[in-house]
Amino acid sequence: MTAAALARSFAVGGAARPLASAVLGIAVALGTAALLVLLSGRNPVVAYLALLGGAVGTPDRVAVALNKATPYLLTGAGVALCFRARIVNIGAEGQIALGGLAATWLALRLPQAPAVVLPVLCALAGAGAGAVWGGLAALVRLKRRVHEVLVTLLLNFVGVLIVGEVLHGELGEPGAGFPQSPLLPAAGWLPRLVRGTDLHVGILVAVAAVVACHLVLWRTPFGFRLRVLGASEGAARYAGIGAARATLSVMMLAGALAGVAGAIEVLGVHYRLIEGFSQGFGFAAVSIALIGGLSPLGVLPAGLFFGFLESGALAMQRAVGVPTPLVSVIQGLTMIFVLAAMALSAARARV
Amino acid sequence: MSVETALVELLAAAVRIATPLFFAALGGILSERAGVFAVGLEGMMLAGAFGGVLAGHLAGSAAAGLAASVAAGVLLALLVAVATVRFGADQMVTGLAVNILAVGLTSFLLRGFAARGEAATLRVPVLAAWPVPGLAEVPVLGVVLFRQPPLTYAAVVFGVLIAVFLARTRAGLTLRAVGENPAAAFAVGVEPARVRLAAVLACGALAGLGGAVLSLQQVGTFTDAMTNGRGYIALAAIIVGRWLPGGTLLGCLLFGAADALQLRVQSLRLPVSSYVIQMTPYVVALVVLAGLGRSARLPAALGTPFRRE
Amino acid sequence: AQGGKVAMLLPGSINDQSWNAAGYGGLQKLKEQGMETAYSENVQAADHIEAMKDYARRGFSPVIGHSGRFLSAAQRVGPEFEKTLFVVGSGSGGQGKNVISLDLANEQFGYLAGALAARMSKTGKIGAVAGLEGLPNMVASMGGFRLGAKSVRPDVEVRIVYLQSMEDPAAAKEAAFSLIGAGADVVGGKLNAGHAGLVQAAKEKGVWTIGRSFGHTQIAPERVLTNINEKWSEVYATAVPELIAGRLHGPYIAFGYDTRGTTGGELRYSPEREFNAGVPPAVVAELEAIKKKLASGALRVKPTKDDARSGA
Amino acid sequence: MLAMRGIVKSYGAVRANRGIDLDVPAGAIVGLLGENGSGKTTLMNVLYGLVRPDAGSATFRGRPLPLGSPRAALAAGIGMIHQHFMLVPAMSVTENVMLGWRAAGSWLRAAAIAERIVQASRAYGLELDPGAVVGMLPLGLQQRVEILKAVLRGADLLILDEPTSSLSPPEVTALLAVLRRLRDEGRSVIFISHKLGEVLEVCDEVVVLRDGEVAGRRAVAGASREDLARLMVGRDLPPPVERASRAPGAEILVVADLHACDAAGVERLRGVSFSVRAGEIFAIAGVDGNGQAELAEVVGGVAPPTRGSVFVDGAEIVGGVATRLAAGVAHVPADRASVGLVRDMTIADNVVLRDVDRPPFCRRGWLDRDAAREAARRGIEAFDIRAEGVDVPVRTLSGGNQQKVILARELGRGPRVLLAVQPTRGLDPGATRFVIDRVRALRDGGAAILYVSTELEEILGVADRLAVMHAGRLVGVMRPADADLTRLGLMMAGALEEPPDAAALYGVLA
Ligand SMILES: Nc1ncnc2c1ncn2[C@@H]1O[C@H](COP(=O)(O)OP(=O)(O)OP(=O)(O)O)[C@@H](O)[C@H]1O
Ligand SMILES: Nc1ncnc2c1ncn2[C@@H]1O[C@H](COP(=O)(O)OP(=O)(O)OP(=O)(O)O)[C@@H](O)[C@H]1O
Ligand SMILES: [Mg+2]
Ligand SMILES: [Mg+2]
Repeated sequence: MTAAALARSFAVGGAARPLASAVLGIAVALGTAALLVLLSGRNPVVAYLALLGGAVGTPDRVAVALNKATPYLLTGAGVALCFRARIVNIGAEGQIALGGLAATWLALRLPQAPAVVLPVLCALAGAGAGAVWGGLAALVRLKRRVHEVLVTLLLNFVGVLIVGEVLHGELGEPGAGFPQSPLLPAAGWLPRLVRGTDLHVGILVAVAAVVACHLVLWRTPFGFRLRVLGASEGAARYAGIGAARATLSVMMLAGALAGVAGAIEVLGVHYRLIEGFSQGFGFAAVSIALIGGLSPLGVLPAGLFFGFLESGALAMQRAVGVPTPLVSVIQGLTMIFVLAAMALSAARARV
Repeated sequence: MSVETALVELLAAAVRIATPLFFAALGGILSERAGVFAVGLEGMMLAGAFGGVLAGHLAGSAAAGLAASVAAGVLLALLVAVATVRFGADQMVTGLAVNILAVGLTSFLLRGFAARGEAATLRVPVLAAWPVPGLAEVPVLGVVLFRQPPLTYAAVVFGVLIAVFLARTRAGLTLRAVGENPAAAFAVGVEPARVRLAAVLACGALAGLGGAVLSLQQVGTFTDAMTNGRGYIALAAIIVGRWLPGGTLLGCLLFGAADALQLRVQSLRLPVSSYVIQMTPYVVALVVLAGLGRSARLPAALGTPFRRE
Repeated sequence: AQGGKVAMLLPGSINDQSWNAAGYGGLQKLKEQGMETAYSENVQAADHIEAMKDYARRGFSPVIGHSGRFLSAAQRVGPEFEKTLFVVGSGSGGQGKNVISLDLANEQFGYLAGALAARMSKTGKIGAVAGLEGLPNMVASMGGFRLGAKSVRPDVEVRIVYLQSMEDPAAAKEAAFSLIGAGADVVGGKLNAGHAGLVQAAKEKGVWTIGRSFGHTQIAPERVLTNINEKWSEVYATAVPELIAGRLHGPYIAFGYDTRGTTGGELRYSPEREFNAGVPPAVVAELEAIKKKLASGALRVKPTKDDARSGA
Repeated sequence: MLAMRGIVKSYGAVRANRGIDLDVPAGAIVGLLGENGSGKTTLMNVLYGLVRPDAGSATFRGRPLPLGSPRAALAAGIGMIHQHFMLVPAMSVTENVMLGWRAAGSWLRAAAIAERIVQASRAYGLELDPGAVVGMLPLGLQQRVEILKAVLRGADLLILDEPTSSLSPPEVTALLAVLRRLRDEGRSVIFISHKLGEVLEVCDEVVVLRDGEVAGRRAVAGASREDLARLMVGRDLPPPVERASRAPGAEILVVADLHACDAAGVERLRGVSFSVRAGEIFAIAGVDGNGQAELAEVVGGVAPPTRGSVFVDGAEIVGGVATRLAAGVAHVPADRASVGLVRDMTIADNVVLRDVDRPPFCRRGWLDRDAAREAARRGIEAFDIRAEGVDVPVRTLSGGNQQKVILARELGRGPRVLLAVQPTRGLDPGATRFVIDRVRALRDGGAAILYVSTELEEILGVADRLAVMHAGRLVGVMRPADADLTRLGLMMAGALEEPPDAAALYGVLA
């Protein structure tokens, strides 16, 4: 069933067009940025070769990109489900923060726990904390009718400050040069997937979550309800769909996914909680969900693309020495041009 | 220090913090009421802040700085408008992308223009306060309202103009209709794309001025990413104010007051860390809004591209 | 001149006239010494490890993380690249042989600044704006500031406000206004790009301030008493060759008035002068005396978290 | 006055217009007829500029009319009343009228325009509160806004695309009078309607479309309903199925003292009690907006009552839509566009909209899409829905075909109770006949049917017992045989009230 659907989603007829336009968009973006690279006194060809090499040049680089993509996939899939139900959830940043916090707290509490169990427990703790934070936003939305954009945005700030506070206090490593927790017990670290690289099992979790979200959205009554809710409030009421329950569920689900992402960042990348570790993931999740067409399977290419682009661009910056701001320029331009090209081709396809 | 002076101080601070937010929010109101998410406010503000300092520095005049702030905001808005209105790219992602782009581009250009890739600093004199003769001497209100630098007065003027424009003119009605139901507007002879283009450009101009408040009026220099999330706060203020200039002004002031309060509460030596106290503005905003419990309705076509058959 | 390749990771933008600019200045110094250099700005937490590894793999050594926040990553990466030296500017420790923290004796400069501020205050109230409460170097700087102020004038009121971001000049200005509004007539602090806002506030309100670079003096020549000029260029220029040569050993090396090679930092108004002309000679002399005590080890400043607390 | 030539418009594989010529003389009312999906709306949208044709041209008053721009059409003097209302729900009536209208002034003269709306609405018998928010108005009133908006602006050629679908008989009469007045002033009108009576009454000639082509054109004088119907369908309509008379059975649906408020807190139901028996069609007549739609919503569980109860088969049902569905209550809602359908979802999705939790559409927690498609295919077959397949979004269907999707879903459920609000709105005569036959068959199978319509003729034809609703209450209950049009008209206008006794309400009319 899934294989069939997957195949269909990527079938030549379905994916060739958006793929072609995405490539076109990327080309235009890189072309534009090349002028700036040139201005900065570097050779754009050399720079872009370095970008490519930095993205996929060695197994190690691929591992870096996949690790980067992991939180994007998890949060993107959750946000996509929310947006499907027309709930504009921009709260992934705070949910990641608290997910990482909960995972850290548990790992430091259970230093004796065995290696297989501890990461799982910590990820569950992360999921729980993220779900609570997402659910809190949903409750304020539902009970007090404050718009979810506002609630999730404000809760992001609060979530990040909570991390600051616990690192200042209880969970902070005494004497550390930066607000951070002590190193977590090694039993809590995520196992590596490929020896010799940093690739951890997080990417498997992320891909599994994406596929699960796909099934939930397209193959379950719950997903159907989300889609109806997003498409027409009046019809949802008429179909007997409880907006409150669906909103709460999907926000908690997305929160849980973000929480897991936070736990994975802590357990797989940093091995400790660090102030600011969640920065920027919330908006990245929104971008990836939307570029992925609000379809979890669409999040897969979008999230991976972001992971590879980012790791490639940073590697390029380091290798060729183009000014760091150009990394942001390339990212921003790529997003805009890819979107525009894809939207244009979609419009053409419709006519 | 007396309670009264403390209060005056607090209100004056609230006005200062609110001013850049309000400019950006006004722009956001125009854009969103025409149906285009104003997620790019942050980037447009930053562009405005940068353009203002750069031109102010090169031309040596505040007027040139302000004009360049507007131009820079409009330029970025043009990118948003073309991508979203002409091509139908997703508005939210375009906005986020523009914000990323603005950070990189301003930083890159600053070095390019000022120092060939090295660390650079541009400095311009800040816009001085213009006390309103007579009114400035009124106790309390005089300090809070009538001893302001020019852009603060301008913000108020723009607020009134935009409120009137939206409520009382046919063009304003058209703009609102495009944000609610572009098909219906199209059916009475309106070109939704043109309206949206104009609204987004106006948004860029106002957000650019918001950036100018930061760089030209408050700090007198440009530093990388100096808007620091104010564009997002402005977006929040718009929702608080339900897409009305008056309400949005209150939203900005609420946030300004909470932030000003936070700074002052830190001086009280409470038994909590600054991290907790820094939550004040956000928690206050949440609690106040939850207390009011009034729902906000987005313009119905916000975020939806209009394509004719 | 010597060979070698050195890379630096910076947490913010080299344009900040402050922390990152100072670190970048160090890199420039090493370049002048003939080393090949590379750097990345605005390195986010998620990229710390990756960036360090990348430079290490490409043969850079030392790889400098210019902020305590890079210590964690350096400790992670260090064991994997034993031949590479990882230097953490303003870190608080090391690991093995190849992860070393260089730091400034922030408490000493903070102490001097506090003493200066207390002496220059007419109202008996002084203030400071900073970020990242609780961080060791913040505790050192701000705690030192408070202790220094109290040491010369026990009744002085010292208010400290912490901001969420050290890079936000407008917010810093507002924070300074809040201190000035509460009566402070000298405002110091420790911010990055935000510091310019602090100086701007002092300029507008006509109170004294203490900057972090000569750039701040230029903003308000009349109002800047002096700058806590962190001489990271000297620190790196002195320490890095020594480290490479194996003459200097970690894990933690702090530079202050009591160390050889460089004092790590200094109070300096401009290249020509130490203090604003408005600082009375008596105060200058008093500060000089403190400096001597610091240099001789007769005075050891040991601020606690509570000394650096927010509020009065 | 108007000459359209060779208009072609395709949507993908669907050829909505395949080379249509249309002429409209000055001072004439031309009826445009055709089955659902035959291309009427498309043709008019092309004329008005909303839709760009693939080929074809038009001249208006001797000058070429650029197609593809409403602005150009408006400037040339063409106005249009849209089948799918072009209104801004969040705005007031006045704002909707002022939108895009130069006469409203650059500085809006809202008070003056409101005054004009009041006057015009009186003059045309289409009373409206200019300050009301359009989205809060019932469809019938929204239709008045749509009409007023176009009429106030004045046009040399006025296009009306099913303008009467939600109007009551007096409103229709008033509207037709307006059209005649326009004609007498030398203006032209294109009038689209499935109600052949209206067409015969007001049109000078009719043009019939079939499958995107002109199937015929004839003068109305001397034509009969049957003639027109034959022209449209291409064959004679079968005679309606007559029922074998039968005594009403047990009480199935009982409604007791129902009260309800709308979103704005205005009380729309003010104590409604009645019952519907097995094998009975209980019809409710009334001007739209008197609480009929709300009644169906409350009984259907979509909106909560503020007081009162609903019983099915003797058991009170409390709770939302789910409980009604479980009790076998089907519901064809008043608003197909924003309630009855999810326009952006596929036909298959819409057919299972209210049953995704149940087999065969849901098995062991998973959706069975093939089962949904199968059900949709059956619906398309049974209701003759013109669509490219079951996977196209409902939004691409013509208005009448959208309505059929709802009917396929709700009637296909085999309900015990059917709440049908304007079920034949927008359906062509053939489809209307079919639907009524299906409803009757349901009734004959023992279901209880609550049938709401603004159209008296239909009500009299279908009802076993009928009631008039006014201002949230039933103001009269009678057998169709006893109904007298004047009396009904007075009741609908609220000028006459014959408080029904319990026997009438509970279905034992002598
Ligand atoms: N990834 C997707 N993107 C968009 N729509 C999807 C997607 N997956 C499923 N759908 C919806 O489901 C319909 C097709 O699903 P699919 O053909 O996979 O169902 P199915 O035939 O029941 O599957 P299976 O063959 O596995 O039983 C589409 O028309 C669409 O409405
Ligand atoms: N936007 C669209 N996309 C795809 N197909 C469309 C679209 N609009 C109309 N169609 C198709 O064009 C055909 C003609 O539709 P049109 O709305 O003109 O019919 P109509 O005669 O007005 O029908 P009705 O009496 O039901 O209103 C239909 O088959 C319809 O499905
Ligand atoms: Mg039609
Ligand atoms: Mg199948």
